Amino acid sequence: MDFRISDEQRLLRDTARKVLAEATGTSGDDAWMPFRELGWTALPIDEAHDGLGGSLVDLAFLLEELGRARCQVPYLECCVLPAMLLKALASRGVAHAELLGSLARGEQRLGVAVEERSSAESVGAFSTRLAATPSGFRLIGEKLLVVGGAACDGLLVVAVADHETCLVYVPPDAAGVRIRGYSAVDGRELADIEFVDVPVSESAVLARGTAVDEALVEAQAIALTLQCADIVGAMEASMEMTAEYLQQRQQFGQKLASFQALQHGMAVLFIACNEARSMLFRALSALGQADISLRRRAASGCKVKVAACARQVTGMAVQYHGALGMTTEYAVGHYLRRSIVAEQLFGNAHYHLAMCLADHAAVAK
Amino acid sequence: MDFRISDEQRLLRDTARKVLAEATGTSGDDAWMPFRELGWTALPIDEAHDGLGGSLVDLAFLLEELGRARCQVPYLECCVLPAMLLKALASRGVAHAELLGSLARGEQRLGVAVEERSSAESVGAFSTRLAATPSGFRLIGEKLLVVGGAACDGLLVVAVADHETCLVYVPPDAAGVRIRGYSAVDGRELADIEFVDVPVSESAVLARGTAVDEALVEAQAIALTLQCADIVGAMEASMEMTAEYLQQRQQFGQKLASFQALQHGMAVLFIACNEARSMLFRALSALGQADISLRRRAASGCKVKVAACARQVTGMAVQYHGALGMTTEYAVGHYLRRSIVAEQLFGNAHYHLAMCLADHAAVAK
Amino acid sequence: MELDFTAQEQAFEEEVQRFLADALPPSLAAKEAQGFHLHRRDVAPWHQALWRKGWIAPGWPQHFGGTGWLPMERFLFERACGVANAPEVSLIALSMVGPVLCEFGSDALRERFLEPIRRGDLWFCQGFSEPEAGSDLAAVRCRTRFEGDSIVLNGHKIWTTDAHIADYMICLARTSDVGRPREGLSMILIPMDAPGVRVRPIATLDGDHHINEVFLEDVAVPLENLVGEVNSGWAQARYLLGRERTHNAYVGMLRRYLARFPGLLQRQLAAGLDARVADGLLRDHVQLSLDVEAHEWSVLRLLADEESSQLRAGASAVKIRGSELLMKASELELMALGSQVIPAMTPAMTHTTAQPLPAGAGADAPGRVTQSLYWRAAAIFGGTNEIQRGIIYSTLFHR
Amino acid sequence: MELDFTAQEQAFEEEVQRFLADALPPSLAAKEAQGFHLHRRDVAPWHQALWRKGWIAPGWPQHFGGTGWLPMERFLFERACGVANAPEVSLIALSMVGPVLCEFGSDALRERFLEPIRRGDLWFCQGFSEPEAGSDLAAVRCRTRFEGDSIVLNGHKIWTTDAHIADYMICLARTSDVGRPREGLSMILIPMDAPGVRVRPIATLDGDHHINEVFLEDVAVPLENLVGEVNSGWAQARYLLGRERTHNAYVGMLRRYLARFPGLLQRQLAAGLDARVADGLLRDHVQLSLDVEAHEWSVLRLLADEESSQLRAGASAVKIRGSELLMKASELELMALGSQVIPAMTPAMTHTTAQPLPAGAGADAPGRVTQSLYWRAAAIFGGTNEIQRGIIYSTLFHR
Repeated sequence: MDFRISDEQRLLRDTARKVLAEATGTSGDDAWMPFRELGWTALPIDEAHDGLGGSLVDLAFLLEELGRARCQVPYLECCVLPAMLLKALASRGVAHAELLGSLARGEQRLGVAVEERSSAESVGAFSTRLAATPSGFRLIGEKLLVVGGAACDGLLVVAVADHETCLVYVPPDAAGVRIRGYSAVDGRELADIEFVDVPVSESAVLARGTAVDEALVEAQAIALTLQCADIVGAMEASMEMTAEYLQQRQQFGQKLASFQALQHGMAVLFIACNEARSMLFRALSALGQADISLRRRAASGCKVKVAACARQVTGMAVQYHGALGMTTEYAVGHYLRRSIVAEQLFGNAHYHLAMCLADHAAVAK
Repeated sequence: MDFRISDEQRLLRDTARKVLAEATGTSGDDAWMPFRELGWTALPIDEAHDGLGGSLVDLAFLLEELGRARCQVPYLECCVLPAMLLKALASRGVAHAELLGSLARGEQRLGVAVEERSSAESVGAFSTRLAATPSGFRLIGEKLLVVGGAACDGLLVVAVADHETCLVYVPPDAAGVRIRGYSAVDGRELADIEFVDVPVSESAVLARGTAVDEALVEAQAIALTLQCADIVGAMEASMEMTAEYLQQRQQFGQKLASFQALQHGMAVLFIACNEARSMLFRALSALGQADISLRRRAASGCKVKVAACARQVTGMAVQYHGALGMTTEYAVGHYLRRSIVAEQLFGNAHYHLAMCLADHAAVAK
Repeated sequence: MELDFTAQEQAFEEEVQRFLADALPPSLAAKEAQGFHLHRRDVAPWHQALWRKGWIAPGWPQHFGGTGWLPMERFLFERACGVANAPEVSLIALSMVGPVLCEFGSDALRERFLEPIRRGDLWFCQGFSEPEAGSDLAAVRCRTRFEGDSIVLNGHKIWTTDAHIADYMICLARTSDVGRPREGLSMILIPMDAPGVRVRPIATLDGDHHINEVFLEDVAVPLENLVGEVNSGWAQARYLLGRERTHNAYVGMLRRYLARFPGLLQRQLAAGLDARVADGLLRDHVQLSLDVEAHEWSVLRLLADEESSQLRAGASAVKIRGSELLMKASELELMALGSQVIPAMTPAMTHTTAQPLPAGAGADAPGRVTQSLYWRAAAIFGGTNEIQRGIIYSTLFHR
Repeated sequence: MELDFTAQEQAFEEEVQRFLADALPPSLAAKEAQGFHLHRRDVAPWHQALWRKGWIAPGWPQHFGGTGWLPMERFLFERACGVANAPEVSLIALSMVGPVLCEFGSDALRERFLEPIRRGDLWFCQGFSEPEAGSDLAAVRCRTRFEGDSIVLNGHKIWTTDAHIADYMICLARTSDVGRPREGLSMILIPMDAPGVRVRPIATLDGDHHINEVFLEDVAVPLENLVGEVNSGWAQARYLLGRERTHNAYVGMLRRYLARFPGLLQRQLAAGLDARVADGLLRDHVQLSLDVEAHEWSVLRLLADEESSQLRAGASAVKIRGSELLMKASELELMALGSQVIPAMTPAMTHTTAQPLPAGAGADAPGRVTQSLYWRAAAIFGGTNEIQRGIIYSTLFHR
């Protein structure tokens, strides 16, 4: 075990911090540019598919910087998550090299359409279905909260056919695809997508059956953990910004930083940030384990802990900024909004605690 | 609604504070003396039975002082609780005037034997039983955690006969009564009591059936609430003692009280004490309601809240005393021990939260 | 000591509830329940209804149009309004300007302002805070000079709720540099359409527009707009603080949250929420309910206990707890609604058909994040929770 | 960055676990699990076993008998010991006196003390704290004067763990009044049987006897008992502090609590605990488990990250959290055991048949309250949590 950051990781982190800080305010294709040009789209993908073969830890460092910069690019959702899904399928013998390659080269951003009205994130309970037709299939159903779904180049849709889960590739401009984009509370872009008898060819059905179920669990555990890396970046930035503010702001004739109660409050925030980072490392470590249920549980546990710490840190950061913290003109509040959205995306702490509890009860029996 | 303390209540409180402070260290019959002489044994009982007809609020004021003085006299358990039980029976047409009178006059201290091994406090699930004999009954079973049980003048035992709950009067020196006394963590005296074929006459069976079940619920709700009054007294004393200590103790060349982090910590302790008192008043008010389930729920809620506040306050009071707080030579730790015992007696916060939750779920349906 | 509501108090509460059922427009209540910031024009019908009923200014002396209610009755009124989703009406005018004028104002000022405030014709904003005077009001800098019959103001006010829709500002300004800083302050009424008044909106986290910066550049107002004695502003501010002991406790709002949670949870369960998740949420809800009960009784004690020396500490305690519990209550709703609360939602999405809601967001979702973020302000405005803890310590324990 | 234990580390851990299974007497483990304070003679067999294995002094330099383990191996060793209910052995002698002598002591002192300490023949207590020098060690007053070949001490030490059973005290005493207070301190080894040493027991909340006051009245010790240079006591104390970054995190102990809770809860359920109550307890247990996981990884990061500038803050953080989590973990056991923990229980009740347990108390109950109360000390001794928060702030944020 060695927590020393490698030179490559340091370079990645420092570059990302600089580039993303400069890119603040860009959007759309412009905002994606550095992700392609600096090879970040290639990072999650192995070298055989034009990728850079980065580790999960490398990705976590990058995601932290996205959180710190409050970056709105759906890199996690439209590049890392589909890459992990395709890699998990490939490791189960279902290869889609061309898609991985196009992700790596930044030619395609793929929206992953999983969540449905009332699906409550339970695997395998999807109502979007793939019906057989004489010439292939048609896709019928509705997917919600597809991050980056209104500005992607292809959709990976989870659907059910013959009681089997399948993963379907759908071009966003296919007939019958109705995309309604909207912004999240923190400004990130999402879409609800309706599929009204969308024609799907045999070759567009990327995989079927257990492989899809397992790949989903595997990829979602990774995405959940990396989302936590984003949150950790956001909360650390929020803490640092607050320490800075306390040094500047005068009240009652002295710096706020001179008040011991606030100093001790900052110590509590450090502990929360520190534990969130520790929990992140633990999950990253667990993701290397063979047992898939261990990975899922570690990711759930990570979300529970990191979300709780983020609630505390980003909330108190606003509090310590006083009224200024309530304004959108000042960055600290944006971290709070980002952490609120992140908490509810991919399942909140209540959901994942229930998952841990269920696992625990199952293990105990 | 009027929270002003009456002149009588103020007199009661001030007298109790003075007398109990002077009585610290006395035990046994000596310790009971002021309770008899000052009419406190008569307080829970109505005038018709030689009592003083005090209100629950009067009793709460007195119990607070017991908590504050860390008084070990089982006044609540051997006087108030049996009085409430007998009054509740009386209001259901089962009068035992002579027992009430002897309680009021301080002639009898009655241990109330309810809890059993693994009974988990669920009403009506008692395994102690009353078996019919040609000449009356015999009592068979074991009762645990009878506060004051080793030094009382009579026992009120809850048992089952013919699937009915009954309340039985048993003299502690009756044949077959085996009392094993022991001390609690905070020094109060309890006993486990075994009943080995104890002969019981017809007249010793004080009541049977629903009346007993209801009276138990009613009296226990009152005892639980008054126990909270004791805890409130203990935590307030603990807080005041700590504020005092911070004024005296020097570290790093200044009074501890000059450290803002500790000042704010004391403010948090005040809030906890204040809310505990508020919750106590709420429960005292609810005990006046007609609906017995409302009373039970209010008492449970009171225990949940007051116990949580007490944990926080008595624990932090020790913390703020530093190493001194860890010693038995200094009083602050005794408040912590008292609150630990009080928490677990009559059901802890986890138990009563589950009760509230069950009630809530039942109401919601 | 009497720990029950009297029959009279209970009857009063029922009367208020009946009135609310009759007079509060359901569409307004629904809008208020969502939690978006309401505009003056939204609230107007309810203001009118209260005015007609004679209940518009409960906190004023009776001979100026107050109701003559005891503190407990005011509490019951406010709690019932909170539970029934009645919006607050013109808070600054009715709870601050009115009482200050009644206590300190000249007859002429009372004549000019009290009746229009009661009718709802005049809307006020409060100009106390400045960039360098947040928690520390004694640091107010806004300058004044006296020119003939006028006072001329120059200053920069901030966090001014409703400045963009108000007719007047009640402004705390410096009228003297002699003595301690707090001894040179005065309250002055400024028409918002006076030349030199400039309002700049401040966008807040919750996504609504309700607060502003106000720049005063050579704003001249008549001398008679100065309230009470010159340099008595601090005393007036303290007066206001002292009489508003329990409003910031938000009991009505908390009861509103508690009351609607079981239904919200039922709807979520029906829509597919995992039962194990619901178990945990319900547990937190029950715990929160107990916390709110204790909090409410702390407020009742402040209302009814007239002899306690702990009043000031108790008021700070309920302000702290009110904000903490509101944050918890609103967070619990977010947890129950889960991903439904992710989309940024605006009043336009829910009150018009122009912009549809995102497909996943049910009727419970709009306004939830907005309101949750807004409650952060409850721990900041009117003296941060940190300030309140300092007050508690110094009131109770300082020697 | 490498976030997995290496094969070597895993093999090491298994070796430790095998050794524990072989060499730790089950009766001692059972006694330790209860949590009553163990006596020197209880621990002796385990000390012997570790000594024979060569694992008695992991923290010492290898040429003085240390194991040469890396920090991560020491951690794995301590964690495995904690989980297996192995007691701590002669903590002061092995973790403080030994390392200080190795680093600062003369050859003569090392010769006299190191081997007997390793063998378990010498037991030490630590004489740092004084009534007026608790968190603030620079305020130590214990006076010394040099008389010929002797140092004569006069002072009053307090909170001295095991003074009543120790052979020696390592005493922080004032050897100079020149300069800053911390610059006039020295470490001195005092035989506890020296004339003028008087030990008074301090009864603690947990009901055990483990701490004492020690009065030193004209206690003469040979000059050579002074460790290292005169007036270098502060540096030595700092040295000890700096190398013990993670012991106070109590990871092994926390894992012990987590490991036994499910079984304890099962037994309670079997004995009639309400299932709804158990639900809530299990929920808290799972939450606590996650907190402990995060805490453990914070400790791992301190061990393995050699370049971080946050080491000092991180060490304070894990000390704070270690104590907080221990208090939570032990409280959760109390909650699960309910009224079973009410009776005052002594080791005599459980280790002998002389005094039976109260009828309601099952095998899980003895020692639970004692240990729970004892953990309060973890938030106090070695620098209170308040002190640690100050250290975190000044290390990370102070400018």
